[in-house]
Parts: sequence; C-alpha cells; structure tokens
Amino acid sequence: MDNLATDHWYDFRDLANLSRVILEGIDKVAPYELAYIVAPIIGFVAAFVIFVLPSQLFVGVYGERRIIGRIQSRRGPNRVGPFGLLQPVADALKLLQKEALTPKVADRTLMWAAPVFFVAPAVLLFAVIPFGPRMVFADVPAGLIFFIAVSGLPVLAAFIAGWSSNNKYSLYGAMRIVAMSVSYEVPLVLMLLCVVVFTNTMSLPGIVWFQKDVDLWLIFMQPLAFVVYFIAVSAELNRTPTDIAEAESEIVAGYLTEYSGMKWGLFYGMDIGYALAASAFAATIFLGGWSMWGLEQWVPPWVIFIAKTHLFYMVFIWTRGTLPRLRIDQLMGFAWKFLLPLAVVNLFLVSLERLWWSESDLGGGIVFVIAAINVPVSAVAVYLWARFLGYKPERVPTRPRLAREAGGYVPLEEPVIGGGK
Amino acid sequence: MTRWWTGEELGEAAERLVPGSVSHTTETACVLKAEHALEALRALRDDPDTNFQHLSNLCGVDQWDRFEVVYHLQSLERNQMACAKVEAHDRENASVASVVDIWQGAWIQESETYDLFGIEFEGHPNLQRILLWDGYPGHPLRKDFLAMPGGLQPGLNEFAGTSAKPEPPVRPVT
Amino acid sequence: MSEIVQSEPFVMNIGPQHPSTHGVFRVKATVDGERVIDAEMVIGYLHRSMEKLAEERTYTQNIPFTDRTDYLSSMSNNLGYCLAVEKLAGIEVPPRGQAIRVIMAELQRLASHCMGAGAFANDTGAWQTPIMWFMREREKILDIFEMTSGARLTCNYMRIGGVAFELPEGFEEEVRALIGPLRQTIADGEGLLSGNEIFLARARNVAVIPPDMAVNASLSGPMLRGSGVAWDIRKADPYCGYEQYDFDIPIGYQGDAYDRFIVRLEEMRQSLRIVEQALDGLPGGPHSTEVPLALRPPAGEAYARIESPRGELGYYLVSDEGPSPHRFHIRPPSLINLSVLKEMTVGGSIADAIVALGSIDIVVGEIDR
Amino acid sequence: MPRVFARDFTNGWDVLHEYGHIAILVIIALIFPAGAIVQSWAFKFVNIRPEVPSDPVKEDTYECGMVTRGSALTQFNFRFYYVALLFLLFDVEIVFLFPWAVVFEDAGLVGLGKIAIFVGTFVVGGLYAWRKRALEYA
Repeated sequence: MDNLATDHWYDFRDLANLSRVILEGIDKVAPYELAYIVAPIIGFVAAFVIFVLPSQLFVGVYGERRIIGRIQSRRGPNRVGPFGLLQPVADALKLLQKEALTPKVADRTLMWAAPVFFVAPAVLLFAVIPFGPRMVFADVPAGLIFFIAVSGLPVLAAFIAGWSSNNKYSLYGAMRIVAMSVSYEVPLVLMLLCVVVFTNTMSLPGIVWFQKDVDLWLIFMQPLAFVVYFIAVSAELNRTPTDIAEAESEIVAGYLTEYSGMKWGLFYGMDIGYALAASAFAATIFLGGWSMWGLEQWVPPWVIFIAKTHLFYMVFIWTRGTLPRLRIDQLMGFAWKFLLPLAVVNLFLVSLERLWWSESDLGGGIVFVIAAINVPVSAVAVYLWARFLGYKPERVPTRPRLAREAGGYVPLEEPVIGGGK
Repeated sequence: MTRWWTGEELGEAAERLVPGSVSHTTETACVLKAEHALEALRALRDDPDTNFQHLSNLCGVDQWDRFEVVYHLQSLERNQMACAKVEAHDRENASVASVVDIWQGAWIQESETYDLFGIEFEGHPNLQRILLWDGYPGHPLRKDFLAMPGGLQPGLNEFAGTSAKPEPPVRPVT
Repeated sequence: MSEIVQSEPFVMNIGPQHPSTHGVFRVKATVDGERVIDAEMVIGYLHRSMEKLAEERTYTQNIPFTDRTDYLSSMSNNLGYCLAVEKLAGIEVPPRGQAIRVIMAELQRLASHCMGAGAFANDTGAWQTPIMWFMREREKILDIFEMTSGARLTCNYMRIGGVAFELPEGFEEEVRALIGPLRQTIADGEGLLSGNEIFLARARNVAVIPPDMAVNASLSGPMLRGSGVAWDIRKADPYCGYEQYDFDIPIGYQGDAYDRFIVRLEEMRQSLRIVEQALDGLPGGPHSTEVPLALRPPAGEAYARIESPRGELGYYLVSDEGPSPHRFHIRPPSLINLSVLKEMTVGGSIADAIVALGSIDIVVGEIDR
Repeated sequence: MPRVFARDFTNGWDVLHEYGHIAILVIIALIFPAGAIVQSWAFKFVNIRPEVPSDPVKEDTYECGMVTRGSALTQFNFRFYYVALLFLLFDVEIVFLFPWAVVFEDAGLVGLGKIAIFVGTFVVGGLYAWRKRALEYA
C-alpha cells in the first residue's frame, strides 16, 4: 500500500483516507461505539451514493436503454433532461406514484414483503467488494463465500414473489428461476472454488492483491472459470440469453406478472443492481479489481474499478440486445451436463498447477506459463466435451433450397443433420 | 399454368372412379351425390390421374332451396384444380359427410361452415362453433339471417323469390 | 419415471391478451410441468362477419373489407378480391395496371415478411432487435404505400379492372432507393439469427411438419414451402403477368420452424428481384379499365387465388346477377395454417409452442374475418 | 508469495468487528426498500398517488384476459424435485471443499488425492442421476 496513495485526507486516490479522518475526529469527541456505527453509514453513503446508485440509474437504466436503442437502430430515451439523462429519475418518480395492485387471491403479506427481501441482499453484496486498496466496506476473510451466500438470497425472494401472486405464469416463473439458479449455482461455485485454490484466499481484497502481485489477471489464468462465471451469472440474473424466468413471450412476465407500481419498480431496479454487483464481482475476481499494472498510482483506483465494472456490464447489455433466449430444458441440461463436468475437470487442473507452482522455483513468472497452458487447454476441453456430448460443428444450411418450377414435394438429396441441440 | 377442370371433366373422372356418384355437372363444378361423396372424393384424391391431394378451399353456399358445400381440390404434382360440390336439401337438418378423414385440413373449414351455416358434418371429430360462441342464435351466413336489423339496405338488393321468414333481428348483446 | 409420477394437469391460457399471440387469439394449453399435453385454439375474438356484410354491399364497396381481413397485407387482399371479381365478370386489366399490381403485391409481401420474420425472432426471445431492424424497413415500404394510395395500412388501392390511381411522382426512385437497404437488412437479420447457435437450438427440429402432412392439411405459403413442397401460385397459376418475371421458389428442408424462417427471408430477396424487374419493364398506357360502378357480373361462380404473404389467399364469389355478391367467401391462409397448431405443439414445451405459433405468422384479422 | 489479506486480522482487528458493520448494513438495506414502498403507499394521502376503488376485475389475477379459474398453487412437476436433490448433493460437497481450498498448500498432493476420492463419489452419484435421466428438465 506504500506506493499507492498518501495518507492525507485530500488524496482522493483513496477515499478511505477521508473516512478515516472523519472517524478519528468522531472518536476524539465521542465514544468508540459511535464511530463504529458511523463507519458503515459512511461506507454505505460512499458506496451507494457515489457508485452504486449513479451507476445503476445512469448506466443500468439510461445507458442500457440507450445502447440497446443503438443496437436496435432507434434512439432510446432522449426527452427528459439533457440527452434524456433524467429519464431514470422520471421513471422512479412515476413508479412511486403508481398504484400497486394486489390480487385478492394473493398472499398479501408475502407479496409485499418479497420486494424488500429482494432488494436487501443487493445492498449487502457491495459490502465485501473492494473499490480501492483500502476502500472496502467490510473486509471479511471469507468475502467470497459471503458473496455467494448473499447472492443466493434474491432467488428466494423471487420465488416468494411468484408463489404468493397465485398466478399460473408467476408460478412458472418462480419454478423456473429456482430450478435455474439452483442448477447454475453448482458450476458457478465450483469455478469460484478453482479461484480460491489458485489464489489461496477467500478474501476479495486478497484476490485483488494476488492479481496485482503477480501482474496478471485471473481471466488469463482461469479462462474457463471466467466463461463459466459469465454464463452462470447471467443465468442467475435472468439476463437475456437465459431470461426464461420472466420470458415475456412465453409466460408473460414470469414471477413479476402480478406486480405493479413501486413493488415492481424495486424488482426492476434491483435486477440491474444485481447485474451491477455481479459485474463488480467479476471485475474484482477476474479483471484485477482496482489494479491496472501500475496505472492505479496515477488514476484513482476506484475509477479503474468502476470502469472495469461498467465494461463488464456492457457485455451484459450486448448479449441482451442480440441473443435469442434458450429453452429451460436446454439451459438445465447445459448446466448439469456441460458446465459441471468442465468445472470438476478444471478444479483438478488448477489444483495440480497450484501444487506445481508451490514446488517449482520459477518464481512469479510461472503464472504466465500457467496462463499460456490454461487458455488452450480450456478451449480444447470445451471442444472435446462438446464433441463427447454429441455436438458437431454443423453445417446447417442457412439458405433454403431454390426451385424453379412449382410442382409438389422436392425430396432432399441428403438428410440435413444438426441443430436443435 | 394450372389446368382448371370444367365440371364435365371432373364428372367424368368421378364417374369413372365411383360409378353413379355424380348427380349433375355445371360449367364450373361437378355436383356429387351426397351418399357417394365421401367415396368419390377419396377416390379423386388417390387416383394418380386426378391426384387431388390438396383441399384448397371448402365453403358453404346458401342457394335458398339447398345448401351447397363447395370443395376446391387441387393437385400440386399435376398442377390442376377442380371444383366439386355436395348439396344438402334439408334446411332444418342440413347434413353432409365430413371429409376430415380424407383431408386433415378440412376440419377447421368444416367447423367454420358448421358455425356460420349450420350444416352438420357427419364424422367430424370435433364439430363445434369456432367463431361464434355456443348458444349463439342462428347461423349468420344463412340467407334468412339478416345482418341489418330491420332488413336490407334501401335500393341495393331485393332478394327475389325469398323464402325467408322475416324473423325478428337477432342481435344478442353480451 | 415421469410416466408414473405426474403432476396435476394444468390449463394455461396463452392469450387472448398475451405478448406473443399476435392479436386476440387464445391457445388453451394443458400443461404438465413444462410440457404441453394438449392444445386447443380458441378463435373468434375479432369476428366481424365480413362474409355476411359483403353480401349486402356492391362489388366495389367490398374492397375495403378485404383490407381489414389481413391488415398486414392489405394490398394482397385487395388484389385477390379484384382478381376474383374480374374472373367472374370477365374484365381484362391493362398491362400497366398489372405491373403496378405486381409491384404493390411484392412490396406488401416484403412488408408482411418483415413483420413475420421479426415477430418470429421476437418469439424466440431475440429481444426486439431483429423486429426493430425489420420494422425500420417496413416503415419505408409503408411510406411508399402512403404516397401511392394515401394510407399506410389499409390501402384500398386496387380496383376492379386495375388500380385506383396513377403512380405518384418519384415513385420509382423511392422504390429503387428502398431495395439496397432492404437487401442489407435481410442480410443483417440472417447474420444475426440464421447461424446463431441459440436460434438454431430454439427453432431447429421444433414444430416439424412433414411434407405429406403439410399437403394433406391444406397448408400453403411458407408453411408448405418450409416442408419442402415447391408450390407457389405465382409460378403454378400465374396471375397479373407473373410469368414474365424471373424468380425462384425457396423451399425448406424438413419443415421445422427454422425452415419457415429462412424461407421467408429468401422470399423477401426474390420479391426484391421481382420488384426490380417490374420497375424496369413498367409499361405505359392506362392503369385501369373502365368498370361500371354498379357492376352486375353474370350469374356464376369464380374462385381466384393469389399467393399472399401467408399462403394461398382465395376468394370464392357466387353471383346471382345482382349488384352485390350472392356469396363472398375468403379462403384465409392463416386460419388453415393454424389448424395444425395442435400437431405442432403437443409434446413440446411451452417455449416450443410459442415458437411454433410464431412460425405460422398468423394475422388474427384474417383468421376471424 | 502474494499477500493473503489486505488487512492484518491478527493485529487488533477482529473479524466480528467487520461483520458488525455488515449487521448495521442489513438494517440499512431493509429500511431502504421498505422506505420506498411506504413512501409510495403514503403518497396516496397527499393525493399524489391515485386510489381507484377496487372492483373484482381489477383484483383478479392475470390470466391473459380470461376469467381465472382455480388456484395456481397446485402440485408442480415432479422433475423439479430431482433438481433440488442434485443441488443439495453438489452444494454440500462444495461447502466441504472450501476449507480444503484454503489450506490447500499444507494438504499438498496427498490432500488433493483425498479430495479426488471425495469428489469422485459425487461424480459417480451425478453420473447415476444422468443415467437415470434426472437431468432432463421438462
């Protein structure tokens, strides 16, 4: 930490200085307990007012709509405020004013409680994410486990929402979201286990320091883990290739069918919040967090971190704008049959590499060797496992046959195989 | 170019395949006898010369004294088209044989004809009203069902020789 | 195991107010878990009894009705009806009128397939992007319709004996300016979806209709061609001088939802070819023949059909020498294509049922009439 | 070797101290959405939010425009149970793996072998489930 930032409070490369100065000031005039209680409030304000809420509103809502509008060759929101920047604010105000209906047959208590339970974990998720070298809300040693555990909670809230609505589409959405997140939890956690084996720590700041010390991001050392993380997390977050829990063309709006007004607004807003949390987590684990090969000395590390988070979030937006949606049995099969075996194989691969690392005397340079091994090995493993499962790089004709004259059935010269896997 | 069969041509073919099945022929269509219609139509589908495998259109026509069920048959391989008809003379209990066994595509058109004309199709697997709701009074495309309350548009049409009993206008409100 | 242990069958309504039924139309699906075990369609929500109403109006007055059956391809509907009346009354259309009709019908096919392909992509979950691209092009076609006929959706442009008005100034430039971007959009949509692994997984081998069943069930249009049956009325029974134009019939491989999608895209390309040829050889002369307003065709019957974007659109007219048709019947391609819905959906999952429904490309106005 | 923790936990900082912060955050996190809902609810007293009198249609559940018949809270497909069981199987396994991952270096190759046997039993279980077609949802 020595060369990163000074301890002066005005050194905004590390906002922790400022909070320390404030807390020390309080500590001088008041009992320690007050400083203890004020500390998380400062952290909350710093994390949420500076980072999460603006990101969520202006990148998650406004940016997403603008970028998807660009993909779809339309303009997106451009009326409220300059460039439509105030659109999310207008949306929030509108949602606050709307009447929230509750069906008569629904379970009122649970239906109103579900959005609260849905939002609360999203706030908690940011507690363990390091925004900078010392800018972490709660530096718990098992931050990774904490993150996994807390990120499993919203599924429960979504299930409560779907079940309590007493609606058939909601029931389907609820069942789908539970089945899917339960399935994707397994490869996701196994892949994070690989990361833990590799870095030997479960603390998120520790993982960032690891990547800074070896000067290589984990995305290169653990490409398979990164890919699996991306797929699994987009499945858990209901992002588009896998948004079957609220697939609007199939089950209307899934578990959100009966929600309206601010209740719905909380679900909608926090969907973006979770995506942001997942992006922040990915930036921490795989993209080196706030570290950027020495650049963090000049640019505030938290700016680097936010940039990386938003970069990852752009990929979410991109996939949402372009990809069709999978079917639930395909998704479940993909999790259990494709990702899980790969995760198990990757776990042992990583373990062996880690043992080799601790035995060998190559020093820090060995990570580059490992990266050079892992990238092709991962690609080959994915390819081989796909072949084993019966996937063939297919030649499905993307153009129909052409007939000159009308006259009944034209038999196929050879049967067309492939597709529909 | 599609060869459009005249009524005589189709009548000859039907007579050749199922003797005695043709009631009479007109310029454009061949009217089949109701009791042989199913047999004749099946034969017309299966015979390689006629090969009418595609039932292009099925509809009913109210001719005041009788209902006609019109079948437009076509052959995709031979690119030819013909029109067959079956008549139902009993207005109250109009009934013809269903051709769903021959052409699967007939079922929805027969349901529609049943709904709008009230012609029963014997052997139809699931004959029920599809466009209107169960219990709708009357069958709208019958000529004695008046679309406009109070009768016809002035000066446009006179249904000469109408046998229709001027019933009170049927306008259920739901 | 699932044969032994079953959950309660569960009736799930897909429609009438559902995002992917493309109108007020209802599938009453009985589901067991995610699997559809029975599907029954319920139609009639948009029934206006046009066939009855048309029996009390003159032949010319009936043309606007045909706009409102298949509201996504009103030009084609006008054309089919006018052809039927012309066949009934023995009216010849001048060559220029025929060429204009061909241009309009093909532009309408492009507009309709833009909608159909885009909506199908939407049903597979390609969230709004392809449909937006296609809608952008469709808007340009509708602009052309507006400058020609004054209306965008229900154009009412065809008349018995020709078309209503002469083409406006700058029509040809507008249409030619449309062709290049539209080709590019078709290629874009194809690039986004046709080779996409997820799209293949969703659409391939879903809702398969074998060719013999397709013929037996009276299917037509892209549904029939998707099953590998080369049948296009423009080729088989040319009307409006389609025999002069050079184009191909795209046919699919195995009759699944994917085949129908790529057939639609290829049909758009072929339509562009026809439009180009028709513009190149646009003859001079009158655009319409004089037809008495109170037309009284001789007694008789006529069945005329055209290849509408959804399939074989037939009009069956019976005349009793009166000023209005004795019987006016529309052969609705959507309705008959929809009749195989049960065969397409039962046994698949709910998501497959939506894809099957989307691949039919229904228009409820035409189904219910 | 890379450093393990950003902060030295042996030096006066207690882990529970950090979790205390999280506990305070839990309260904030619950107040935050509850406040939004209460605020939205309270708007009706200042005539910002409309409050239309309820009628049976409005209070009915959405059934694509049809009248809802029957409850949605029925037995769901049995397949779901398999997934839940499989999840339990694998998640419990992973919970046991995490402590090993932290002490990985001390356990060494022998530890890895033991873990391989442990994971192997679950792999066999998973393969059995696969064979029994429990992985096919719907």
